[in-house]
Parts: sequence; structure tokens; C-alpha cells
Amino acid sequence: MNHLLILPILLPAVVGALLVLAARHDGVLARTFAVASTVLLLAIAVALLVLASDGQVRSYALGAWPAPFGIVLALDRLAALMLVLNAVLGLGVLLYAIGGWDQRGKHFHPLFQFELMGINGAFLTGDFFNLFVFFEILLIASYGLMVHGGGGLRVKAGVQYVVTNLVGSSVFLIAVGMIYNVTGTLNMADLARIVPQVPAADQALLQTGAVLLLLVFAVKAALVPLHFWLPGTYANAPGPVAALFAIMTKVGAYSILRLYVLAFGADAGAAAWLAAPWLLPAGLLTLVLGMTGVLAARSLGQMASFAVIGSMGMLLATVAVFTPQATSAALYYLIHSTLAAGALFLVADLVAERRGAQRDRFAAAPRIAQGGLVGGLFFVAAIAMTGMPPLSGFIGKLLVLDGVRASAHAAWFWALILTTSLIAIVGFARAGSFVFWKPHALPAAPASAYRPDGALSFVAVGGLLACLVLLTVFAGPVHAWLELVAAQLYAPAGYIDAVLGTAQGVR
Amino acid sequence: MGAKHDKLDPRSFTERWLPHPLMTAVLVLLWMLLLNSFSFGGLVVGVVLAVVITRVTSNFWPERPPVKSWTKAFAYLGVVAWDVVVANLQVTRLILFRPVGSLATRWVVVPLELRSPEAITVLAGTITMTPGTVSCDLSADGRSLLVHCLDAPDAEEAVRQMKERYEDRLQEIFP
Amino acid sequence: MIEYALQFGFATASLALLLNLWRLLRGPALMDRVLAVDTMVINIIALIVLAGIQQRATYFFEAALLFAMFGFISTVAYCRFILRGDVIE
Amino acid sequence: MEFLVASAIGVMTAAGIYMVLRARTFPVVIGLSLLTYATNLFLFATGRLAIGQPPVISAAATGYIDPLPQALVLTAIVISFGMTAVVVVMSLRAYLETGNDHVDLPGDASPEAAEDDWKLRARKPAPAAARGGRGERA
Amino acid sequence: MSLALIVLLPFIGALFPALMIRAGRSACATTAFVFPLLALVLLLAQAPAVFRGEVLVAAWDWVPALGLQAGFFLDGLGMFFAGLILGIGLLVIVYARFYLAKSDPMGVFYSYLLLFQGAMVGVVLSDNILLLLVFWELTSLSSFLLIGYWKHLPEGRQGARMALTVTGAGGLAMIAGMLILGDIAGSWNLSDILRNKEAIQASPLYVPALVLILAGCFTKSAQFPFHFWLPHAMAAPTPVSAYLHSATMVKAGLFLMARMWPVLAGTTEWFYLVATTGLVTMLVAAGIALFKDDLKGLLAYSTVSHLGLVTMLLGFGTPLAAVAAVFHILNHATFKAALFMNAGIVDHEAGTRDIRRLGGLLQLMPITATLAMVAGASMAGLPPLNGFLSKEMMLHEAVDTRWLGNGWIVAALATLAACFSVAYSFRYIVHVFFGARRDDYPHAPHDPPAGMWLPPALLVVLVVAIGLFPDSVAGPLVAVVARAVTGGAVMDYHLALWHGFTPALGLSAIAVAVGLGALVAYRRVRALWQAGPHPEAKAMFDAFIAGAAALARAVTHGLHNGSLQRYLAFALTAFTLAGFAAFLAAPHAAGTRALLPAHPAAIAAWVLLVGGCALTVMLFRRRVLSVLVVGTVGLIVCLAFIYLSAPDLALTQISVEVATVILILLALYFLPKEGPQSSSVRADPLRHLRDGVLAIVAGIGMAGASWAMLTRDGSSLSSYYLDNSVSGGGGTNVVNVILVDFRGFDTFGEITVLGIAALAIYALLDGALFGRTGRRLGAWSPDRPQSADRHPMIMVVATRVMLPLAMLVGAYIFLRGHNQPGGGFIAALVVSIALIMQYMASGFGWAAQRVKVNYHAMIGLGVLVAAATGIGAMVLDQPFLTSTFGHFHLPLVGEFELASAMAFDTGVFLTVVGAVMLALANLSRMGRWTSPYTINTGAMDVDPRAASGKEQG
Amino acid sequence: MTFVLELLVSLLIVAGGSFLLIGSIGMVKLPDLLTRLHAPTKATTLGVGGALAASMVFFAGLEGTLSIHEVLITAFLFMTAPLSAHFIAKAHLHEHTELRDGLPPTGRPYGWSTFDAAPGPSEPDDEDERRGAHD
Ligand code: NA
Ligand code: NA
Repeated sequence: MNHLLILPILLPAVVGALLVLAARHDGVLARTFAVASTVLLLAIAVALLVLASDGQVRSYALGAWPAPFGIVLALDRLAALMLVLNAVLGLGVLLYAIGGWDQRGKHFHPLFQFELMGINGAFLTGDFFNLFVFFEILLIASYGLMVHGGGGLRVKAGVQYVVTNLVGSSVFLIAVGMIYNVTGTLNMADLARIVPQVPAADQALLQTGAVLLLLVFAVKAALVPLHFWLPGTYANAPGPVAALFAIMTKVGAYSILRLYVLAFGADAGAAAWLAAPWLLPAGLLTLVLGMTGVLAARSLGQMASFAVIGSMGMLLATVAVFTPQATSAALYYLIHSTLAAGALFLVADLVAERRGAQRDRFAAAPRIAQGGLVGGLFFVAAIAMTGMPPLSGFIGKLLVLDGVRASAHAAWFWALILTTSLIAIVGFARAGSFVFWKPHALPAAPASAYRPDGALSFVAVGGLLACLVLLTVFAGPVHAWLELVAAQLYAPAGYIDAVLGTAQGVR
Repeated sequence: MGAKHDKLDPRSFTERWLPHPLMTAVLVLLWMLLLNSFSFGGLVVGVVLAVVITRVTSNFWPERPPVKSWTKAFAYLGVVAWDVVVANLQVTRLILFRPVGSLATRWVVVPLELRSPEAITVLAGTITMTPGTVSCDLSADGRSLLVHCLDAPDAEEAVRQMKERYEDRLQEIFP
Repeated sequence: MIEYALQFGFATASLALLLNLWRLLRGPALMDRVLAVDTMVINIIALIVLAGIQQRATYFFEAALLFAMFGFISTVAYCRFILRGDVIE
Repeated sequence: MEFLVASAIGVMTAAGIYMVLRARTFPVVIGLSLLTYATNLFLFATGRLAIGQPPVISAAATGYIDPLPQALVLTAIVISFGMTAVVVVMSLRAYLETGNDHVDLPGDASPEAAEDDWKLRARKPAPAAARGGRGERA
Repeated sequence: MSLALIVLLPFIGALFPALMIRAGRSACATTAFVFPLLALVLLLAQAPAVFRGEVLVAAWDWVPALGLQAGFFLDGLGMFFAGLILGIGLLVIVYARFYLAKSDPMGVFYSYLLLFQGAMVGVVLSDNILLLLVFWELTSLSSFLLIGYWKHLPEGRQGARMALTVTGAGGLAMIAGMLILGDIAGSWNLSDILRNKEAIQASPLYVPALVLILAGCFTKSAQFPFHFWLPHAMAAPTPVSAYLHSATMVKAGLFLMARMWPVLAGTTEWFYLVATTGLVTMLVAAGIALFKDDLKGLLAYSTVSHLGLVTMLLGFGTPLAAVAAVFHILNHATFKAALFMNAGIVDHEAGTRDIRRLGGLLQLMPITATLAMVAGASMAGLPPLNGFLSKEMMLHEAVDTRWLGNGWIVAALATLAACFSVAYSFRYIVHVFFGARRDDYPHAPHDPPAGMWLPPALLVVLVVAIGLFPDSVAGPLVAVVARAVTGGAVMDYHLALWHGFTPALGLSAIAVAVGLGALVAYRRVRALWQAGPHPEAKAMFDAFIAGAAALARAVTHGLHNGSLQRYLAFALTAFTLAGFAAFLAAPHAAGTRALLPAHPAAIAAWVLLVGGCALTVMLFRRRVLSVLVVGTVGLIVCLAFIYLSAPDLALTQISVEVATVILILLALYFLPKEGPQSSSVRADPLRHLRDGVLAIVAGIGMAGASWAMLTRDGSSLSSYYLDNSVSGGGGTNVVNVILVDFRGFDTFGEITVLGIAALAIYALLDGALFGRTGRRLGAWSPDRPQSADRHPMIMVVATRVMLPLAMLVGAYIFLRGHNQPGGGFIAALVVSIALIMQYMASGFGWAAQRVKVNYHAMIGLGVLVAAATGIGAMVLDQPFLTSTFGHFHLPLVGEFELASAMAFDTGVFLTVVGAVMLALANLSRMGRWTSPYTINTGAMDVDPRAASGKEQG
Repeated sequence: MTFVLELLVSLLIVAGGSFLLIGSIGMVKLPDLLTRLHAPTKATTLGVGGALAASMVFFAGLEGTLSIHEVLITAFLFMTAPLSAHFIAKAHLHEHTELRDGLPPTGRPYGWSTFDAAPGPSEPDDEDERRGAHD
């Protein structure tokens, strides 16, 4: 038992509560608390990453109740990785938000902390009902963040987002119910132990539950045709919030990877690799539809949203190959696409804040303040998002292309990934040229009067992009480590033993 | 909640801690009813709860309800209980056996002598619970009660009955 | 004997509930429907109490108590809504 | 009994889904409530049914129903309460902002979604209108 | 190391100019100059070794799993190209310093240029083909920036996008090709791949790999039919054109074909694909070039034509043709760069590049004219210049080549292309510099400063020198390069001006004659040309892109039309179909569990529930009614919970139910009370039918799944909870013990959800009080008549009595929750609703003045209390939320139990009360915002005591 | 003794059940809301009262577990039922303006409170005060 495991959940929860209790009216205090907490969270996540790197799965039995009876947190390499990713993105976004967004409505900082809490919980928990609870935490915090600052379109898009997810939550419960009814457990490791023994008579119920659960995760992961909520939500959310949301789709992907390798993987008997036939075609379709949307988008935010959908398609299709090699490639791409999408949304916000009433729409507007710098950041973010070299997107793309080579559907992957890359390139080039170059053709229009608040927003965007550079430069070691992540994931015995074994006899 | 921790609070100790002694007592009794068994510990908890709850909620009930006579209050309860049983039987007869058209439904107005809101409320409640009458509205100054009668061939008689049977008694309870 | 009485009680309460449903369906006024639901709550409370007797279990009573309390409050809320539009003003 | 519960779940689901697919936020909220009922009952049903066997330990008990689904349903009820509250208030805010309660974003979908019904609403009248009703009749 | 440094130096250099521009334009240019110079010096330092035939290699692992190495190798070919890139780059840097206007941001220009240069050097020095791909795509990106440098020009922006699109597409195809190639060869390093000719050419994947790689090469090198982007890239500043289109970018494709020549060439597929493409390109582009009036356009098509020439030579697949190709690359780079700069000078000084507006510049710009004449003659292939030499070699190879068994067609077409080449070259010279002086030049032309003409002059010197002394000036270089290209094939060739009377010489002569003839008869030839069809590639490309974008828009916005109804229909259909599909695809057997009898009252309740559902569906437009009717469904669900042994659930559900009703009614105050007519079934029966079908199918699915679950037996964890609840959790209400202990973590999350919900609601409502919504609210009036009685007396009195009672009940439910149905959550709702009743009775303002608790703080406190009980355990080195309990004895009070779970439940209680009150109170606060009334001072409006004074008066 | 108790319990149950049914029959049978109001508010109260009394007797007398919660429920119902009826009537009068004209006069200087504002300072006031304290 290592108390470090609970801290990624507990710290933001306590800080969030403290912010509500004590820092409601003091903006400076709230910011200080929030940043300190997020920095500390990053430190904790890194510590956990170091801890997990030894390849041992650690579990934390809440309330000292042994699994599968109590709720267990489990830390393996994958979970640790996601925690770090969340903290990095969170810190970047928070720094950006402190530039002024956080003051445009009430309770931004507590909601933000609770959002981090929910996401961390989803990564750590080893219990799939508890996963539901953390999904709800991250969702409800995201509802609040989504409509932060108000505005008709935003709130209406918020309603759509909430309603869709409420339907999703209902299905989550239904799926959990079916699985519990057949297996009698809520613990993922225990489920992995029981699923192979489920008799044929119960398979239909079990598999229906599992497929419905897959679809619920697919809603979060924006898989076609369950992705419809995303464009409206992300494009209308406040910039930093949309940037933070970049990790939320990954929660869906993470959950799929976690549950469908652990419990419905190689050893699952009749239910083995249950997710693959659903996930793969849907993933590829998502890729195509997403990147098509990039070309069709009417604003930078919308474009970034569709790029996120496309990247989720690529990610999930790669996951659906369900081999360690493909998964390690997918994970690299996951890290990359999260940070890239985050940066892109922040850049879109930098643009929107500077373009007056046009916001980030593709409509004629005068030159923006600090256009060169913003344009440069956009260029880098766009390179990352489209998977052009030299940034990590390209390496991620190569890894995926290489990683799916053994799949029977490799030709589809290659054709679609490469074609959609082109579409994305065309889309981003058009957008960038329109927003950053075309205004120079306008007759001597004065630059927008907008005076940005400070350097912090640039530091935030630059920081995220710098992470991408690091991810590129250290792609070798990172990927080598990700291969260990995948290897651990595909050898679930360690996870199962750690969860079901260690907590025994505490009481 | 709600309690002012004002050091200059002019209220006396009992006023502060037992703003509604009757309510406190009722709460203690109720607590013991809820527990369904007697224990000294339970009583202690009940007393503590009763005191705290009355104090905390007294902000919402600034006045003290002026109950003068406890025996008359219990007698009143008895009368009402009896009337309720009778009322039910009467209404049953009306519902089951009387053709709808033959009912002498009507509005009557009961002018009130009562002034205490608590007393008027009890009266209105009583009227509703008893034979074929429902108190439907109060005049804007609270001095007369609008009552709907299911079957009242004689309006004056109905009003008289209500005033005599209930209001007079209530006036003795709430001065 | 009590069992027969209980069966009778269940039957009448159930029938009463169905009649309430009829009133709920027919209306015609909104308040007729509110009244129907209000009465439904009463009948349900009775059902709960009878079930408590039948199952010889006391835990039903808290439920009955809360039904009574909350049924009343929601009726009042509807009425306030009709009277003032704003339930709390 | 099982048939009643199962069919009730089905009916509530169907009604809920039908309502959720309506064009205005209000029926959608109502539909979500129905869906929540269905879901909660479904989740409860995963532990199978029992009559007179509450999960309260006592010497007199003949048996106990599976308590775990109940705990799950409790959590689900509370969470969906919070969610319902948020969606209600968000719908309200959207209505105040855009002037209509259509669920669609104004744009390609529905011309109605772009209308501002709020403009048709009455302005604030003199509050004295509430007074001067019926008083004493001669 | 130095290899990597050669590649890195331009990149490092790229960082500086954008900063150094602050130190002035010359400083900026100098900085930009230094880095390539250093790189060139480093490169030349390696030259002796390369000339000795050594191959220098340097590699660092980058992504080992992928086989991606930062691997570089330097052989003749690499050195040759790197030298061209760096050398001509230096000239362009100097040239640009004088070319760019003051208003042009020079620092950015040099940064882009060096970025591009680095990418190009990277391409030619990469050993690892994945690394090569990285640099390859980087050239596309950096050239995008360069071509679009003049942001204000629409042609620049479009040209940049077109170049990026076409070359990017090719690059993507090449990625696939390279991955296949590497897979066949088993290595990603060129040094390994180049040794695997047999394996590669024997592989079934050879053709796909070849086609894909060639797609990359052809697009980059502007081969027909991908040639169209190049002329449009001419919108770039001339230094860019000179650099990209003479020496670098477009040569990247040629470089790669040359690089891969040893393993890919020599097959029939290679010959027909590459040679044919090259031939067609050479011919078509030369023809077009003749009729371009824009100097840069002419040069652009000429470039395309020459690229075709080299491609064709490489396609021939013979070692000698390869030598010719290499030689022509060198020669073309020299004369074409010189000509681009020359054209830039003309443009810069005369103010136009339109041939029709030029002429007679010989006297005005003698230096420029001289340079143009020498370089142009080389382009025309006139002796004794270097262009002549390599063209001769080309014609020589063409004569020897059979195409589909035909021995003369290649030679004939090549000669025809040469004719055009002569004609356009002379047109450049004659129509610009000869003829009568004009007086309508936009500027007064004169020779430029030396900085501008010296770079092309240097190149012209090379043109002549190579022409005269090919073997001594270029011989060793060509040899070493050719050895690299051909993989060390033994060749017998001799670079010389004079080879005797050969067929090639004859063809050359014909070309010169015909070409000059065509120029003489230019008007008639042009008229002929203009009579023919002119498929405009740009229009086709634009139409294609526009079509693609329109299709994308149609698909995207057609699907994502902002309609939640559609989105949900998709999602629900997906759930339903997937559910059925998954169920039907797997084995299933009916359950055998004994069924419970259906109680008659249960049947009645069932009828009520179904009736409620039906009524909800039928009356959905009447909103108050909807709430009421749904409430009845909820009531029946509660009843079911009670009957089916779930008292805690019933208590919770009923409490939540009433809180929800109040909440919805509060919101409904502002919302329309009736749904619009357009929502009715009659208005859109098909949609309702669709929804109805979907709903019924889903309902059947849920009912079926429920039935399947309810009718089967199974084991679960439950016995553990039942066994350990008392001993381990200290409570007899197992559900509560699960909630606060076994699965307390869920509950911790759950109250957090509720707290967050309240915060979100608060933020939403608070925000609505300001701005547009605030103004609307301020002007709002109720849409229904209001009763006069705001705070009815009877209600006030009743709530006064009921509040303490309800709170006591709440306390009771709270305290006994661990052992009997109840607990913190239900207690909290009871207390909240009792409080809300107080608000309802006497109004928000009145009640709020009497409640001194801050609900925000209460939420925070509640979460903290719950967390603290868990953290307390951590202090004792137990996991978070580990509970403890004990029985204690106090005098008088007696035996009682204390459990840490109670403290946890207190946290639950506080959070829930805070959350519910915050949400409801703030909703009603909105109502106050619209209300014209002041806060009432008395609890009730009708007060019989208060009115007495008035009565007397 | 047991028989007597059983009989008592059974009678109470039967009586309660009957009143439940009668109340609901009245609600269906009577012609308009104001008359319907009479049926359930009375009969059902006694109906539940009967059941509660039966329960009390049953548990106290037959099961030997003294249970007085029923008193609480009964008291609660007796407190709330008139209030519900009162409010339903008020709301109905408010909704149906045609009924207003059939009402008798109050006999006071003021009308019925549903329609007529109470004497006192319930006047619109300036913005700041009316929006009040919140948070
Ligand atoms: Na009631
Ligand atoms: Na709900």
C-alpha cells in the first residue's frame, strides 16, 4: 500500500473543496491554490510514473477492503502515463486560463480541479462501477467548464453535450448491470478472472453488456456514429476548456484499452477480443469523417474539433488491432494527439480573442495583434496535428503505419491514414492561409485593437508545443517505454494478481 | 443555522434556548416515538436535538404561539376526531347514494373572530377535515374564510355550526 | 382472518389507484390531475402500510412518512406554480 | 412479478427515448427522467427480485436480497439527480440566452432553432395590476 | 558528426535571422550567410575522402523500434547535391539581400530559406529512408512558407497551397512506398537497401513500392501530369524561385530517383514509368514554355522540361544515361539559377517580367544582357556551353533507346523538345534584350548593384568553364556522382566538347535550326498554338480542391447539422442495434430461476406506471402536466422499491423526486408552459413514427434484457457484504454500510458530483443575471396571470410547525441510517426540502435573510469532512477511507456506538444540503430578479393581526 | 384476546380500505373539482388512518413490537391534507376566472386573498433592495 496512489484523486478533490470553502471571492488566492495544486499533481504523477516503471502493478485497497469486495485503485505503467499526460495538459491549460478566462464566470478553478480529479480517478480505478462514478465527476465538471462564461451558442451546445452524455451514462449503467448480473462482480481484475468461465447460456447477456459498455466508451472517445456531440461542444467551449477536453476523449480510449484487453482479451474464451470487430471499422470511418470535417470546417475551433475526431479514429482503429506493437504505437499517438489538440485549441483561442466579433470563424477580419507569433504557433500546432514532420505527429503516424502492418486490414489503414493526412494538410493550409495571410491583402486595415493580457498564454501554448518537441526528440526512449506499457497491458496476469492478491488479509 | 451569535443579544437565556418550549417538548416526545423504545441515552440525544432544532428554526417562527389552555386543546382534538369519523360516513353516503344533481353544493363565508394565524389555520384545517366542507380561501385581510360545502341546504346553519363547534373552542385555546 | 382483510385492503387500494389514474387521464382541469396524484400518494401510503402489516416489517413506515411529507410538498409546489408561477418568490 | 418489472422497464425506456428525441429541451428533460427511472430499475434488477428480504441484518430475517445493486442504484440516483439539475438549469440558461428552447443549434438544422421567441413575451407591466381585484361588493 | 552538423547548421542558422533583423538588414543577411558557408566548408572538407571513393556514415538511434535513425551518409551523389544546395544557397542569400524590398520582412525570409535549405541538405544526406521522409516533407512545408512569403498576393497564397498539396500528396504516397521498401529490404538504411537489388526487384511488392515512391518523386519534380504546381509557385519572390526551381526542391525528386536507381532501375516497369513520364514532361513543358510571356513562367516551364529530361535519362536505366542525367543536373542548376536571378534583375529594374512589354534592354543593361545571353544559350544547348554537352549526351542515349519496340520515337520526340528548348531560350534573349528600345518600361532600367549581378555572373562563369573544359572542371565530380548513382557500374564515357559527327550532333543541329525558325515565325507558331486547346491545370486543380471541399462540406455539415434530435437518434439507434446484434450473435439460454408471484396491487401499480408513461408521451407538449405525470411514474418506481426489499432506494427516490419537481417548476417559471404546435404529432408524423419505432424497439430490448437477467440465477459478491457488514462495518443496514464503508469511495465521488453540480448551477445562474440575459430578466414579466397571495398565511403557519418536525425526522434518519434504512443523503434531502418549504412559504428574500449559512462553504466543508475521515485513516497508515467503529459507554447515556463512517456520512449530509440549497435557492433568486416586489418584512401577506389597525381606521 | 385483536385489525383494515375506495370513487363520480375535493381529502384520510391504526394494533398487540410511528404519520397527514385541499382550491379558483364571479363577497373591505392583495407594504421597490441578499 502506497498512499501516493490516492493522491492524484485526493489532492484536486481537497483543493477543489478548499477553493469553494475559502477562496471564493479571492481571485489571486484561487489562482495560487490552483496552480500550486496542479504543479504538485504533476510532481505526484511523475513520481507515480517512476514508481510504475519497475513493471510492478500496485494496488490500493480503499477502506482496506480486499478486492473484489472493496474498490481498488491500480497503478500500472499505462495508468501512470495517463496521469502524467493529464497533469501536463492540465498545467498548460491552467496557465493559459489564468490569462483571463478564469474570471469570466464563477467557480472556474474548483471545477477545473474536480475535472482533473475525475480524469485521474478514471485512470486509476480498478472497479468499473467506480469508473462510472469518475466518469460522472469528470463529466459534470466538464459541463460546468463547458458553459463557463456563457453565451447563447455555448450554452445551447452545452445542453446538447449534457443530454448526449446523460443518455450515455444511462447506457453505462445498463451495461454495468448486465455484466454484474452475469459475473457477479464489479472489479475489473475479478471480471477478467470470471469472464473465461461464463457458461454459454450467459454469453449473450455478458457480451451485450460488454458491447454496450464499449459503445459508451466510444461516446466519450467520439467514435462515429457516437461522435456527434463533439464538434459543437469543443468548438463552442471556452478555448482553454476545449484544450483540456483533449484528454477527455482519451479517457474513453483508455477505458477501452484497459477493459477490453484485461477482461475481454486473449483469455476471455468465447468473448475474446470482443471489441475488435466493432472498433476497427468504426475507427477508420471516424478517421475519414473527422479529417473530412477538417476540410469543411467553418472556424478554427471547429477544425480543431474535427481534427480531434479524426485523431480519435486513428487512435481507436489502431487500438482495435489489439497487438502490443500496435498499442504502443497507438499510445505514442495518444500522447501526441492530446498535447497537439490542446495546443491547437489554445491557439484557436489566441486567434479568436484577437479577431473581435469574427472570433475564429473563417470570415474576413483585419490582421490580428501579434499575428506573426500567433501564426507561428498555429503553424507548429498544425504541423503536429496533421502529422507532418518533423514533429511527433509524423513519428506517431509512422509508428501506426508500421504497427498495423501485421493486421489483415493494413491496406485499409495505410490508404485511409495517408489519404486523410492529405485532406488534413489541405484543410489546415487553407485555414492558416486564410486567417494569417489573407488579412495582409486587406487595404491597410489597422491591426485589431485587442491588447493581450500577457505572456502567460504564450508560455502555455509554447510549453505544450515544447512537450511535442521533446516527444519528438526522445521518441526512441519514449516509444521503448511505451512498448513496456503495452507489454504489461497484454500480460494481464500481473494486474490481476496485484489487484486480487495483495489486498487479501488486510482485514 | 440561522442562530445569531451576537454577544449583545438582548434575549434572555430561555428566550434564546427555548424560544418555543412547547415545540421543544413535542420534539422530545416525537423523538422518543421515533426511537420506539426508551433509553436514557436516547432521551439525552432527543433533548439535545430538540433544543438545537427549535433554536435553529426559531428564526422562521419569530412569535410564540399563544396557547392558553392545554386541556381545552386536547378536548378540541377529541371533538375533531369524532367529527372526522362522522364526516367520513356522511360523505360516504353522499358519494355512494346521492345522485350528483341533488347535492346542494354552495359557497359559504365564515367571518372570523380569531386573529392568531395559528388559530385560523387550525380552524381552516378542522373545517376541511369535517363533514362536507373545505376551506378554500381567506379574505385578503384574514378576517373571513371561504368554505365550500358539498351539501348544505342551509348556508347560515352551516356557518353557525362551524363557528360554534370550532371557532368558539379555538378562541378559548388561542386568545 | 387478517390475511383476508389485507387482501380486501389491497384490492380496494388498488382499485382506488386505478380510479385515480382515470381521473389523471381525464382531467379535465389541471387541478383535477393534481388532486388525482395527491390522492394517489395517499392510496400508496395505505398500500405501504398494508404491505408492512402483511410482511410484518416495520421498515415500511419511514417510507410512508416520507411519502406523506413529500407528497404534500409537491402538491403545494404545483399549486404555488399555478398561483404565482414562481414557486419560491 | 418478474414480467411486470421487465415490461415496466421496457415501457419506461420506450417512453423515455421517445421523449428524449423531441425538439424542445423540456420534453427531453422529462424523457431523461423516464430513462433514469428505467435505468435505475434495471440496475436494481441485476440483483434479481425478492420480497420481504431487505438487506438489513436481523435475527428474524429469512434471507437477504443482494445489497450491492441497491448501493449502486443509490449512487446512480444521486448522480442523476445532480445531472438532471444541471441540465434543467442549463436549458433554462440557453432559453434565456437564445430566446428559444429548441434543442438544435441555430444553423442548418431547424429554422425554428434560430427564432427568438423571447421577443414575443410581454414586457414588465405595472405591478399594480396584481392589485385592485374584487373587494367588497355592495 | 560533421555530417550531422552539415545538416544541422542551416537549421541552427534559421533561428537567427528573424532575431538579427533588429541589427539591420546586412547583419541579418550576413548571419544567414555564415551558417550555410560553414556547412559548405565542412562539406568540402569531406570532399577528398568522397573523391577517394569512401562513403562516410554517421548514425544515431532515434526511434529504434521503427528503424528510424538519425543516420547520414555521404557519397558522391550526396556531396554533389549538398554542394549544389549550399553553394547556390549562398548565392541566393546574397542576391536576396539586394532583391527584397524594405517593406519585406527579411529576417523571416532568411529563416524560411535556411529552414528549407536544412531540409534539402537533410534529404540528400539521409541514410535512413524514414529520416529522408522527414526531411522530404519538411521541404514541402518550408517551401510552402517561402512560396507564400508575399502574404498579400493571392497568387502567392494559392501557389503555396497548391505546391504543398501536390508535393505533400506525393510525399504521403512515398511514405507508403518507403515503408514497403524498407520492409522488403529488412532495413531502413539506404546503405543496406542499396545492396538488395535482387530481393527488392523480385518482391511482389516491388511494383506498388515503385509506383508510390515515384509518385513522390514525380510530384516533387513537377513531372507531367503533376507539373502544374511549379509555374504557380513562381508567385514567390525571385530568389525563392531561383533557389527552389533551379537547384533544390524540384531536384529532390531527381535526387531520389538517382539515389534509388541502383535498386529500382533496370526493370521494364521502371523504364516505361520513368522514361515515358520524363519524355512527355520534357516535350509538353518545352512547348508551353515557348508561349509563356512571363519571364519566370517561361523559366518555370523550361525547368519542368529539363526535369523531364533528367527523369527520362534516369528512366533509360543505362549507366551512361545516368551519367548524362547527373551531368545535366549540374549544368541545369548553373544556367537555370543564373537565368532566374537574371529574370529577377529584369523584373526588379524594369518593373515588369512580361516579355511583351520588354525588349531592347541590351544597351540599358549590358551586364544583365550578357549574362542572360550566355546562360540562355546554354539552356538552348549551344556549344561551347555546358548545356550543349549534356543535351548531346541525352540525344545520344535517346537514339539508342527503343520504346515498345520502336527505335526512333524517343529520339524524335526528344529532338522536338530540343527544338522548343532552342526556341524559348532565344525568345528569352531576343524578345527581352534585342529589338528596339522602348520608352514605356514601368521603371527606367539599368544594371543592378554588383551584389545582384555577381551571383549569376559567378554561375555563368561556371557555365562557360564546364562547357569548355568539362573533363577538368566537372569530370571528377561527375565520375564520383555517377559511380554513386549507378552503384559502381563500370562505364566507358568521356566528357568532351567534341565527340565527332554523331547522330546526336545532327539532331542537335536540327533542333537549333528548327528552333530558330520557330522564333522567326513566332507569330504564326503562336497563332497555331492559341488555336489548340489549353487545358488549364490550375483551373482543374482549383476545381478539384473546390469540389473536394464542397463534398467535405456537404458530408460534414449535412451530417453535423447542429440537430440534437438527429445526434441522439443516431446514438440511440447505434446502442439499440449493437445491443441486439451482440445479443443475437452469442449463445443464450433461458433462465431457470423460480418466478415470484405477481401481487394484484403490483398489477394495479403496473397499470399506473404504464398509464403514466403513455400519458407523458401523449401530453408532452403540456409541460406542467408532464412533470406531474412523470412524478406518478416515479411514485410507482418508489413503490416497487419498497415492495421489492429496497427501502433505502425508496426513501432516496422519493426525496429526490420532490426536489426535482421543485427544481423543474422553478425553471418552468421562465420557460414556455406549452410546447409549440410544430412539435405536435400532426406537424411531423413521420418523425414521430421514426422515433416511436426506435423507442419501441429499444424498449423491447430493455424489457428482454431485464427478463433475461431476472430469470437466471447467479452468484455475486453479496454474501461477503452480508457477512461482514456488522462485524467489519459496524452497521446492520448493509446498503448503508456498502455506501459509507465497503464502497465509500463511490459515495465520496457521488457527493463530489452533487457538489460540482451545484457549483455549475450557481455559475450558470449567476452568469444569467448580467449582460443580455440579465437585461432580459429585468424586463421580464410573468407570462401567466398571478394570484395576489404571494405568501399564503396557512402555508406559513404549517411550515413553521413542520420545519422542526422535519428536521427531527431528518436527524432520526441520519442517525439510524447505519443500522436501518436512511443515512446522510436521505436526511440531507429531508432537511433541505423542509428548508425549501420555508422559502416557498415566506419567499426567498425573507428566508435568505434568516439563513446565515453559506451554501458554497457548506459544500466545500462537506467534501472536506468526508475527505478528512478518509485522510484520518491515512495518518494511521491505513488506506484512505478505512473505517473504524467502537461501542462506548458513558454514565447515564449508556452504551452507544460511534463509527468513523458517521463522520463520513456527516460530510455527505453537509454536501447534499449545501448542494440542494445552493441550486434551488439560486434558481429562486433568479425569480426575485424579475420580481417587481420588495422583500417582504413579514412572513405572510395576509396577517389578521396586522390588518386590525386599518380596520379601525 | 388474540381473536379480538385480529378482528379489530381486520375491521380496521376493511374500514380503511373501504374509505380509500370510496374516496377515489367520489373523485371519479363527482362533477367538478370543488366537489371532488371533498371526496379524497376526507375519505382517504380516514382510509389511511384505518390502515395505520390497524398496523399499530397489529404490531403492538399481535407482534409485540410497540410501533408508534403510525401516530406520527397520521398526525402528519391530518396536518397536511387540509392544506393540500386549501391550495388546490385556491389554484383552481385562480385558474378558472369564471368561478370568481360565483364567489360570495368577503364581508370585509378586501376581496379574497387569491385575487386581492393584502393590505401592507407589498409594493414594488427599488432595484437594489428587491434583489436582496444572495450567494
Ligand atoms: Na396530501
Ligand atoms: Na432523476
